[in-house]
Amino acid sequence: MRFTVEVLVTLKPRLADPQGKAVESALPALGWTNVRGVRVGKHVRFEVESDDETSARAQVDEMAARLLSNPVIEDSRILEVREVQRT
Amino acid sequence: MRFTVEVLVTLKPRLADPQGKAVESALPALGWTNVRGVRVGKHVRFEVESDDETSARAQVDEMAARLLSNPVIEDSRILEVREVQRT
Amino acid sequence: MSARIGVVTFPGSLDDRDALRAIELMGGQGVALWHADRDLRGVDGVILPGGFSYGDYLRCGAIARFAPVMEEIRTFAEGGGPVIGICNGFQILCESGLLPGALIRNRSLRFVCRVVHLRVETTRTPITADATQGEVLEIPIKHGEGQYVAADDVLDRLEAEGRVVFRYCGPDGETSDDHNPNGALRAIAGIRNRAGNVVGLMPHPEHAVDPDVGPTGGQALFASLFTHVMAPAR
Amino acid sequence: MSSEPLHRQLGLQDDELDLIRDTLGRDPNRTELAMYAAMWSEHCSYKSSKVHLRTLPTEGPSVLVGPGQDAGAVDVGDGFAAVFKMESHSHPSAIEPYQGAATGVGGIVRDIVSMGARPVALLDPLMFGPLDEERNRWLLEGVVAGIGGYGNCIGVPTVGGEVRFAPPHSANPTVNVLCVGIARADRLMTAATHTPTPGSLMVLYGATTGRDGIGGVSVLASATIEEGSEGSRPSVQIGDPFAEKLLIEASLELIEDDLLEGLQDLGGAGLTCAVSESATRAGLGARLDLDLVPLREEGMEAFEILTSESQERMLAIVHPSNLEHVLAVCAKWGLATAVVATLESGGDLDIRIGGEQAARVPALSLTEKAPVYERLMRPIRPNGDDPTFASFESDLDEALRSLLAAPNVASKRWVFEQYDRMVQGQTVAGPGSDAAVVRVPGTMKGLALSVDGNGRYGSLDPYLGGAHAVAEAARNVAVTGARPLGVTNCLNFGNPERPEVMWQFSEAVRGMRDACLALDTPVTGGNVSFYNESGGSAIWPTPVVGVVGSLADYRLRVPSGFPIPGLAVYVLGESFAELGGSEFAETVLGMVAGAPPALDLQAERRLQDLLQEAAAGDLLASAHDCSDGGMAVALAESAILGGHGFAVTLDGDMPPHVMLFGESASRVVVSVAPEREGSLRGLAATRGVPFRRLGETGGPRAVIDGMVDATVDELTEVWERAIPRLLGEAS
Ligand SMILES: Nc1ncnc2c1ncn2[C@@H]1O[C@H](COP(=O)(O)OP(=O)(O)O)[C@@H](O)[C@H]1O
Ligand SMILES: [Mg+2]
Repeated sequence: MRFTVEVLVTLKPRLADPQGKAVESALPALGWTNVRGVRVGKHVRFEVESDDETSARAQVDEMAARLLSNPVIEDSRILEVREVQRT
Repeated sequence: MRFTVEVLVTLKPRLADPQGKAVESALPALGWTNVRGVRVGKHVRFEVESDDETSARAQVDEMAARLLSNPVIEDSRILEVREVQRT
Repeated sequence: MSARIGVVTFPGSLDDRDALRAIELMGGQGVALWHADRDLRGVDGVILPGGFSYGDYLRCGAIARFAPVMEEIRTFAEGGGPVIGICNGFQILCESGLLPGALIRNRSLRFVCRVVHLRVETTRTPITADATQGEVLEIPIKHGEGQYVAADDVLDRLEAEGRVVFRYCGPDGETSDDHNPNGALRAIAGIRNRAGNVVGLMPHPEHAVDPDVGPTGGQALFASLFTHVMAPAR
Repeated sequence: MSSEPLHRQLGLQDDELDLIRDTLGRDPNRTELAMYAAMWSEHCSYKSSKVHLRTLPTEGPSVLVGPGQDAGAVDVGDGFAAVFKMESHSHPSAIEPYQGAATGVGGIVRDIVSMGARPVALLDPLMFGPLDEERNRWLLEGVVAGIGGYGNCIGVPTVGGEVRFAPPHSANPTVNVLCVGIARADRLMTAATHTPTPGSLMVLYGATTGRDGIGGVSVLASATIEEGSEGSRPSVQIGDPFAEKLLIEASLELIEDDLLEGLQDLGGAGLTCAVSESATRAGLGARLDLDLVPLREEGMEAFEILTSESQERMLAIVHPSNLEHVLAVCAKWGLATAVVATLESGGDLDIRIGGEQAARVPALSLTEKAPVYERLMRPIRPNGDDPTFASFESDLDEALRSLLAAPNVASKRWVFEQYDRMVQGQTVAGPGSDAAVVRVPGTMKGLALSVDGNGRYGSLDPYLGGAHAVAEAARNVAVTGARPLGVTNCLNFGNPERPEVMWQFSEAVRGMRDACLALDTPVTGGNVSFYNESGGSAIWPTPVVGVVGSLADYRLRVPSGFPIPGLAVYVLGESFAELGGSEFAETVLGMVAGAPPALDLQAERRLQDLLQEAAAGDLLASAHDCSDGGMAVALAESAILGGHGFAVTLDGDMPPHVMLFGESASRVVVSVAPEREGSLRGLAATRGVPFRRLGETGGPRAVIDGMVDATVDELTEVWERAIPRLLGEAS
């Protein structure tokens, strides 16, 4: 079975997020003074071939922990695992 | 009212995604030969103060197009707008 | 006999040739190592050079750490062999877990290429053994993701165990925010493992040995490395 | 969808369609039409500029490769060639600054590699609108990050450049990139040394081919961009510097192992351009099978595969006996390869897809037989005002500070600190000196590199704009002690279909020509960027010139700043009452008017010869040319760069502000050890170069008697902080 997977990788909350801060400080100049707490993360999307959803999830969890994120500074979580319908 | 917002910014599907490609070609060496079509996008999360959800969404759409993405090469979409419950 | 120092080339390594040239200029023997090989060719020490291995995509060093040669390097390091990670090499060592913490985007979000001052914080590493504690060296940096971060308890432990090797400082050795080029926590520019044989640093000593093209703060570090590896086992 | 006939949608004129019909003896099909549209676009064919460019001097004893190849080359001695070329990527950068600039670096680097040279240096002349507009800040930040993002990641140091600001560049920033490479002179990949025969193979290697950049040359770079022009948008590409780095290493290994009969990068007009140019150079045709091209997307049509501008691809011409070895080298560097075509006699490109013929056209008709136009020209009358005669009563100290803080003059550190200037370990002088100096590995030689172009001069007098660009770039090279060897250029102009623009262009070329002849610096290549306008308003006509020079012993390089106290300060060259077109007139008086400074090319030549001779004799402690901001700024910068003050006296029968800030050409501020003053004076007198002793270096202050008195520290502060402050980053 083929699944579409989405994984979200974010900096751990205790770490300052330079990118988020840059966005936040650019907003007022454009007229938005009502935004705060900007955090920028990574969104990874791909297709994985697997026997079933459980095994797909297990594999994606491992990929997320070993390659897609660095657990020292980042959290990762699966946003979605959806079977691709063959046509 | 205060809303938590999540915006997803991704490269337009037609454009090459060098980052996704690099991840994809690294995976087989780690034992995953069952992954393809890796695309890496940006996930932006923040809080916005607004009168109601409709106006919050309208503002976030504009921010996404003007600051968070460049519509020439990227698509952006709101993943979520959720009211923050005051405690 | 001169010290044989291996320099690993990953796809996307850039300062590998510079490191080899610096080794030769300082009187050592440079040995080119290839990421796909499982062979360190009997070298006395290893340098993981600067650059953008695998384009630095995803995270700096995230993909390089899985290269076949890294298994050999891990074994070599566990046996006490000196392993020096410069810039991208430092990032790879952190990603591999050989050193604690991580390097994230510079506070400015911009790449920065500039000559900085570094204060030597410990002489208990192969590259600082011949330096003096508190000595200030001039060495260039060039990186976009050099902000060293780690959890507070990890930082405390590093300090307590004397494992901070270099800090960014001013010309007189004073640390301050103005002299911190990337926002690194506690102005950390380089650290070592517990045993002291694995060192990672963001600045580029290989670009600080030839007075015709830059400062010379790197000379002491190479000289020290050579003495260390040539010394009879301690 | 527009109801225009297809050829016009693709940017071809009606009479161009007729010409295609004549060539083929039939109507072209869609695929063929797309190929002609790409190859006959202004960007690829130089159809408006060719008649003018032909007048440039291109020959000289140092020239190894002149215009017409991917890049030019000059002989730098010891068996080495310097390969160099400049190219613009302004149009893509205007809509996506990071990727536009990044892919601009990628493209010019591949040009250098395809000549068989290792890229060793980048320089990036840039022009933007004023920084008080948010969009211009966004463009500057994006372009600089893009150039750094790509150049840093491929390990080629960026050692110099230019950044200028002017209102007409708001809608249309100018992004040019110059790349320099070094090759063994006997291993250059030129048509003359590498001659493929029928049966040789074309190997496409590097990235896969997708739909990106289709129409890039014909739509994006060869027409004006108007507000919200959706049509141009898909033409921006995403750069992959990592793939480029592998491409460079693989290509250089193929060349080192002598495995190639030809090498061509894929840039504008993609495969169509690479295949037709390679075939033309070999004097052959080719049979190309599009089914063999590795694609990134499904369902691509023939015309898409043929005109895709996917980045990071190269085409190698390989004798069948070397194929296996070539594929092995590419595999080592992890690059995909495909044998896509075979060279054939006959001169036709025979292109197949799905077993059927997709196109059949003579290769020459796409390349050398593309149309050439002599477009209409109409002179623009010069503006009568001349600021030289405006009186000026305000504070001169304050005027100097304004000039040092003017973005054109201020320190560009904010820009160049984002570039790796030291990778490869050969950068003797990086950004911040008049010309960069890069060593030729394994020799004592240095290459001196500079880029210059003053759009304000160009707008007031395009002839002088062109001539000054050459003279200033060469002077910047000469002040380091190097001998200028050759010129490349990037000519940035508006819409060539407007007679005024075409006149400006021809004048600029005429000015460059005269200067190149006088200074003995032949043109080895270049690039033309037209259509830099929107809403009928064009950028300033900006010829940007890059000069490559050679220094026999890099240790004799002369620095720009005053190195120690106690030196004598001289000015070489003559000062005239000229404020027209000056930075002072624009920044302080608020006027862009008058005639730019006159240029006596013979005097310029004598000055530059003197500088080389004086440097070779180790007579100069520092040398810095007078350009933007005139003598006062040149003195102040010499003090700032060296960290030592000075006390000088200027006298003459001009008003003080004209003496301080006039931009008379062919002048250099030098410092000299007292014991060498006599030798320098003697040499200058023999060489017929006017000189004047102004005073001495030393102390913490910059003092121009009766006119300026400030500490070097405060001038440094003003000069260093100006751009960060405009970007809202410094207090
Ligand atoms: N875009 C840039 N990239 C790299 N270096 C730059 C850039 N712009 C300016 N510089 C460097 O800053 C210094 C001053 O530039 P400029 O004022 O144009 O010099 P000059 O007037 O001597 O031609 C030069 O060394 C130049 O190479
Ligand atoms: Mg100059």
